[in-house]
Amino acid sequence: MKTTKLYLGPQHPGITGNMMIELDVEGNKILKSKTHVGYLHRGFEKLMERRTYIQSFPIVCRICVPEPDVNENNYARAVEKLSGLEVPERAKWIRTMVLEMARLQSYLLWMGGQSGSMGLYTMPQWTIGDRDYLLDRFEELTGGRVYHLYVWPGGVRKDLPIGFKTRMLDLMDYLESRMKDYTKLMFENAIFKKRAIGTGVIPKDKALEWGVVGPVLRGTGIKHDVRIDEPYEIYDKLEFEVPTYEGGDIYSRALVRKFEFMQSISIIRQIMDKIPEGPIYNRIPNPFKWKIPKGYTYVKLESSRGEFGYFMASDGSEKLRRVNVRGPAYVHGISLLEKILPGSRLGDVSTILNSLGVCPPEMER
Amino acid sequence: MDDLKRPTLDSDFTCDMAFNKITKWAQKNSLWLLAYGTGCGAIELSPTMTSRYDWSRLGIRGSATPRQADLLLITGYLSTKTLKRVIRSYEQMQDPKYVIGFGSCTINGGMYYDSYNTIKQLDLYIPVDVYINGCMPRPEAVLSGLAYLKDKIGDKKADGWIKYKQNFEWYRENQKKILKSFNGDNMPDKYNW
Amino acid sequence: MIDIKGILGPLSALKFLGKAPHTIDYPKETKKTADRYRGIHYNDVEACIGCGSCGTICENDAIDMVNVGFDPNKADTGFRPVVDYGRCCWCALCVDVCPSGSLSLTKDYVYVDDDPKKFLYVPGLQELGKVNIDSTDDLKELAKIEKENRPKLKEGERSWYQKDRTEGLLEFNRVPMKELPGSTRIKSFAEVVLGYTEEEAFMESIRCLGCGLCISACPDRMHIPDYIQAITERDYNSSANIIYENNPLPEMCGKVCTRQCETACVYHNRGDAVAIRWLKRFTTEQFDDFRTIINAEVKPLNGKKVGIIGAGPAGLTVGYYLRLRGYDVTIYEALSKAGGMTMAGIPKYRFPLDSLDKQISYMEEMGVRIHYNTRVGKDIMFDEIMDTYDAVFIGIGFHDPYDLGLKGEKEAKSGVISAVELLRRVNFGEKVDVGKKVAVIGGGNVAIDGARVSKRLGNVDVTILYRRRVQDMPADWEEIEGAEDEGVHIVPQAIPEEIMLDKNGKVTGIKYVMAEMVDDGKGGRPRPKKIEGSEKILPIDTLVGAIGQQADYSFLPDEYLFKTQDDEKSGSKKGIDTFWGRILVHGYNETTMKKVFSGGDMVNRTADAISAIADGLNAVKGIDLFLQGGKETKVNHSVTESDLDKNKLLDKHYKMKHENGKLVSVKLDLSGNIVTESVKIAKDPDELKKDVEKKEVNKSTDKANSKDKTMSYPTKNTNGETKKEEKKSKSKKKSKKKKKKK
Amino acid sequence: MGFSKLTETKVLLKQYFKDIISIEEGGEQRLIIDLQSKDITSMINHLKDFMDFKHLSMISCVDWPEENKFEIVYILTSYSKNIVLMLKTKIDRKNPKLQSIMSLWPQAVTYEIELNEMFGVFFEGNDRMGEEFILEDWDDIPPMRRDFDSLEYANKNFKFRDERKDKKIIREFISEHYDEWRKK
Repeated sequence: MKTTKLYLGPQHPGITGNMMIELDVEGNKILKSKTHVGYLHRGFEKLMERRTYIQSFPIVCRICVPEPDVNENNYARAVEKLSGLEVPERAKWIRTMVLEMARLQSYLLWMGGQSGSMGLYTMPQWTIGDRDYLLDRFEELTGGRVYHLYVWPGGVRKDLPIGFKTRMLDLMDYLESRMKDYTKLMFENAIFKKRAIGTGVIPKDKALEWGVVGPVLRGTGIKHDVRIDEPYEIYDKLEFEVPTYEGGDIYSRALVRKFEFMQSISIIRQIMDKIPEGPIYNRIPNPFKWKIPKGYTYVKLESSRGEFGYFMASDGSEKLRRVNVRGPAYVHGISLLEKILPGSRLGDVSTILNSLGVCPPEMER
Repeated sequence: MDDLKRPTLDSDFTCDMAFNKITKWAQKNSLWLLAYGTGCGAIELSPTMTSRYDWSRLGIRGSATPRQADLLLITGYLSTKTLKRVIRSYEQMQDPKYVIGFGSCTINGGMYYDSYNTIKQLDLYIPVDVYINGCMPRPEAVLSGLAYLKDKIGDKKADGWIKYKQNFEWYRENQKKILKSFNGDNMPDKYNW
Repeated sequence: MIDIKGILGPLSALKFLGKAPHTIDYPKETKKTADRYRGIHYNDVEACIGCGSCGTICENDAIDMVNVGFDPNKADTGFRPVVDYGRCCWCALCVDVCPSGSLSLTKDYVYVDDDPKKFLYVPGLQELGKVNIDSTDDLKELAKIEKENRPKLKEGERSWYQKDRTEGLLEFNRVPMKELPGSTRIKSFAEVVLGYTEEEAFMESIRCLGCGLCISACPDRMHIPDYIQAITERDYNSSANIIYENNPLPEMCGKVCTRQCETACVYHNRGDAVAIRWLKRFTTEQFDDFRTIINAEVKPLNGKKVGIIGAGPAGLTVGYYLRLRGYDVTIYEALSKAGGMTMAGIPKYRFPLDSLDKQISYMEEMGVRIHYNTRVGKDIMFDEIMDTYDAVFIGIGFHDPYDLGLKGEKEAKSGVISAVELLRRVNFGEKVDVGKKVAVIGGGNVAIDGARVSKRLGNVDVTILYRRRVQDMPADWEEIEGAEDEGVHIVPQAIPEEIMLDKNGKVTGIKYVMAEMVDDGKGGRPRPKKIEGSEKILPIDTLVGAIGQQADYSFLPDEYLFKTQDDEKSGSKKGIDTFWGRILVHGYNETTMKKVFSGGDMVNRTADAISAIADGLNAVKGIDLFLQGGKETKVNHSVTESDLDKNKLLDKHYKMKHENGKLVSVKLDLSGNIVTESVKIAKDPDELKKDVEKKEVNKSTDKANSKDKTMSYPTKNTNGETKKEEKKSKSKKKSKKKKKKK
Repeated sequence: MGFSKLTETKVLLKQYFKDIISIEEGGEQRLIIDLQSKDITSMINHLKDFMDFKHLSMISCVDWPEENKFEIVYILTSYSKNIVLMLKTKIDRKNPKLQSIMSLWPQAVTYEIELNEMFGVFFEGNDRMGEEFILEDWDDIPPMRRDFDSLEYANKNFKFRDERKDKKIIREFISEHYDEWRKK
């Protein structure tokens, strides 16, 4: 049969963002794949070298569009680690809550995308509509809908608004009740199961070597989570479980995410229950003149797609020497995709892309 | 920008007024947009198109190919690499076609003003009919931008595509300044609609 | 196997079929954004001080500072932020660093337009999209927008703003300065203020935003942000060098400066200003000797000689900087120590002697020659100085106190002393006996100093009598508080009437009458009005008067004094022109007489040390230009003309002149001759007099007359002198204090 | 208690590699190791095969033009030991060459291409060197180098709106406006 070269993207409804996959197909079967990135490259790392530490804080969240808080948190913790700035206890609790809210909204977005890529168009209408209620809480808390600019070096910018706790707990109840509908519509749907089980398989023995992280890794049965391996913020004071499913296919990844969704709800409830009173940030000395001692650091956290790391080098001046962002999609979207796409069917490409949590802006920064 | 020719929209329509009115009405109430999320703004499009804000009630829906699309949303910054694809997509779209620029980045570079890889002024490369304030614009702002565009189409003022046609050399020249490998093979020097 | 559940499950979605959609009506009803949503900017242009912090913090370069028609003054550059929504990312860092708290974000977010130029706008002055800005020239047009037409912020519209001083990125609290407790310090003349430690100085210096507003308020234009930055970098050496660029007496300034800079500091409105004075003090305290660290280049002598009368701050400044420029400098000082009023008039618990010695000895080391105990007019004649030197600088200061003008003052044989004299005698180590009860009359810094010094002279009970309220006192609030800590009684609204004497002429008490404050009817500050029958008698041993000083011009021979009438008649006579006890200067502090320059208290209105230093520096440049011009016969300003903006020079070339009984200002040409007709009619003397009264010039008419015997001022006999106390600008801190007191 | 895993790893590494320039703890669960560039491949091989550092988190590069060096940083994670290693090595900036580790981890290829594109570091043994990865038609020095000025490049190549040309910085305005008699 004739081999055809097919360019998927950058402009295509099935692509998770502005990226392009070059495919060699034989009929419906993919022989070779190559990812092309760079359509969203803004040179963040260069821009941050030109800005002072506090000036870099508003731009880091743009690195990953669907989950900006992860970047804010990582950046803030990296700066705190380098400079020795202390964070008040309450701020840590709020930060953890923000991270879990980010995880929830990211999973809701993912559910919409994942089922939408299989033609289940009711799901995006529901989940993205429900995600908006989370964004309302975000807006109330942080002042921004998508880019929150809330977690900054030294703590968080503003305290919880009055009555936030009640509204947040109500929302958690609502999301929990909605999960039953999602399950019926998506996770137990025959079409979904048929297409998800056995597709996009990552072998368990290769997963670590290929650099797989996060829910995708846990979907192959390997239990690693930065929240447990290296507890940051206040994760060591919370009770939660980290699920694993054997299989390594789209369906086990979906189940991992579903389980984690429920865990996040439980974490937020715990936080709302136990959050201590106190100050919310330690002010940095002077936004224009603040200098950070020379040093290197690598901080990481568990985003909804896996280990999200920041490597940072400071040279003792007001500005960063170098920052390098390691998004999970960098590995998932390029080298992993090139490994697992060959052999699958053409129609599964966007499904696999969604299940890996590929997010172009963080690949090219 | 001042050296551009101002197009006269009516001259393009030889049909009578009634037909003219009907086409305008039809055009403004069925805007199909090209599913091309070029920047961060794409993240606010999914809420806008789904149940909460629901832009289908304004007659808007996505289309997979540029040939069927009327509307191109430039959702934020454009890297030079994307710009090439955007121009390509824009030129493939059928007349009449409209462009909406989202947020600061399309106006004067936005927060990437000192970046080496993003363009600063979108209207140097393709004509923009409407700009929406924000970084990113909220869904409400997006909807108001779309409503503004609809009004503009109704008033026959959304003439960016004619401007592009009439000042094609000017736009091409600007585009070539940025896109170094912009040769005759993949980008004809003539407008090929 | 067929997955029945999986096939039928999705049908459960049908239960939502009849339910209301999530959709929100648009645009019929605008969805409300959250209370802290970061929307469009709003700037309270009245409260904004144009410091530019918002523009500096903006990582997107979205904020320009542009003059949109507001007049600049000391604490306001007149610039306002212009926000480019082609750049903004709504991070609100600009709001968080706004020291005046004027900038905020609102809940508005929708703005749609097809013209990209309209996304540039001035928050608070215009509405977004209403004005098309093609260039910054268009922005100047905005000044025409009347106050009423500016966009108003609706109730509850402000969303992201600094609610109080605890929010945002700025630290509004000053690092506290340690002081001796009041009970300890009255026992000796030990320095009250203890100074910052290195860490405290660092923490205080890093608060500085580096905007430079303080420079605009400093008479001497010291490079404040630069030397504070050097402290932040712990580079005290260069910090001291920057200070020495335009201040040869930094330690004095670090301890007793009136610090007008701090009132202009961006933090001043909502918090504590950066402790500029203490930081300067910190820098100078790091070195025991300036010789080793100041890298000033001393030029070899160029043969020109300059004589300076008075080794006060102005004279020393002129001496030091002229010596650096290669002039042979000689200073004549009447007292036995240099420093002028800073030596004689500042109590040593504020400014210890060794600090002064450190600075003076450094100057003498540089080659500045000082003749002590040489009073011009007595030990050396002014004529001689004029003949010997190529240029002469007069910086004699105000050392002559006003008399109180009370009944019994002249008759008193002992027990009445002026504060200036008291301070001088104490500072020079003389023994002064003030008895057990002292009353001080006056409300300025000299009065407070007099009171606090008296307190230290033993177990003395000190009372300050002031005719207005405490918050009206011209003295520094810190000084007043310090005095209160030390147990000085302040009796406000007390007008002294008569000095009670015993038969030997010794003071036994003072009779004063209480006053109530009445509105002066012109919107000015309230005036004290005597309450009939409220006379009280305070028994005292010594009365200290501190109601102002004046200069003593007796050393000037008659022919050197400018006489308008003679001048008009003969058309030839020239001399040093004075006006109300102050020498008139223009341009580079040159007097109306050739080759004579002047500066210091008897020239400027603020009459404080830093202004004297500023005068000195100005005169240095003037003398330098004059002498390098090479023609002694006429003041050569041709160099200045090219050097300085001509218009600005001409502005200063006005002088006041009497014409047909009216005061007019006269334009002078570059060599000091009257070149044009009277160009601008000034207020007539009566009105001027009222003005002066409004400013509460405490005059004592009869005494002023007696002083006039030695000086032939053509018009001075009816009008007094502005009080020295007025030099202290009334700080806003005091109004805060006032509230506290209430 | 005995040694913690961090100290144990530290001691083991010190024993095994005599040529390590320095090895220090960078906070909890972090080891920062300075190496000579010739040792880097054998060190990584050893770490992966025998010390269970199976996960490659990142390959990064820091530019030190004042020392005329590039500093390549490999970040490795051991899940079993729960330690993150930062292996650093400095290479000459004029001729930046290093051995590729693409045979150990497939994702290393991507990191190496990116460093090649952004800094100009050449990885020997990587057959995709010189490929266009993120940039397209780039004609200047590699953009992430410190001596590349991003704003200057933007000013040269792109046009900004010209409405706001006379921008004033307040500090400079004040110096100009109020410092008149000290102008030289």
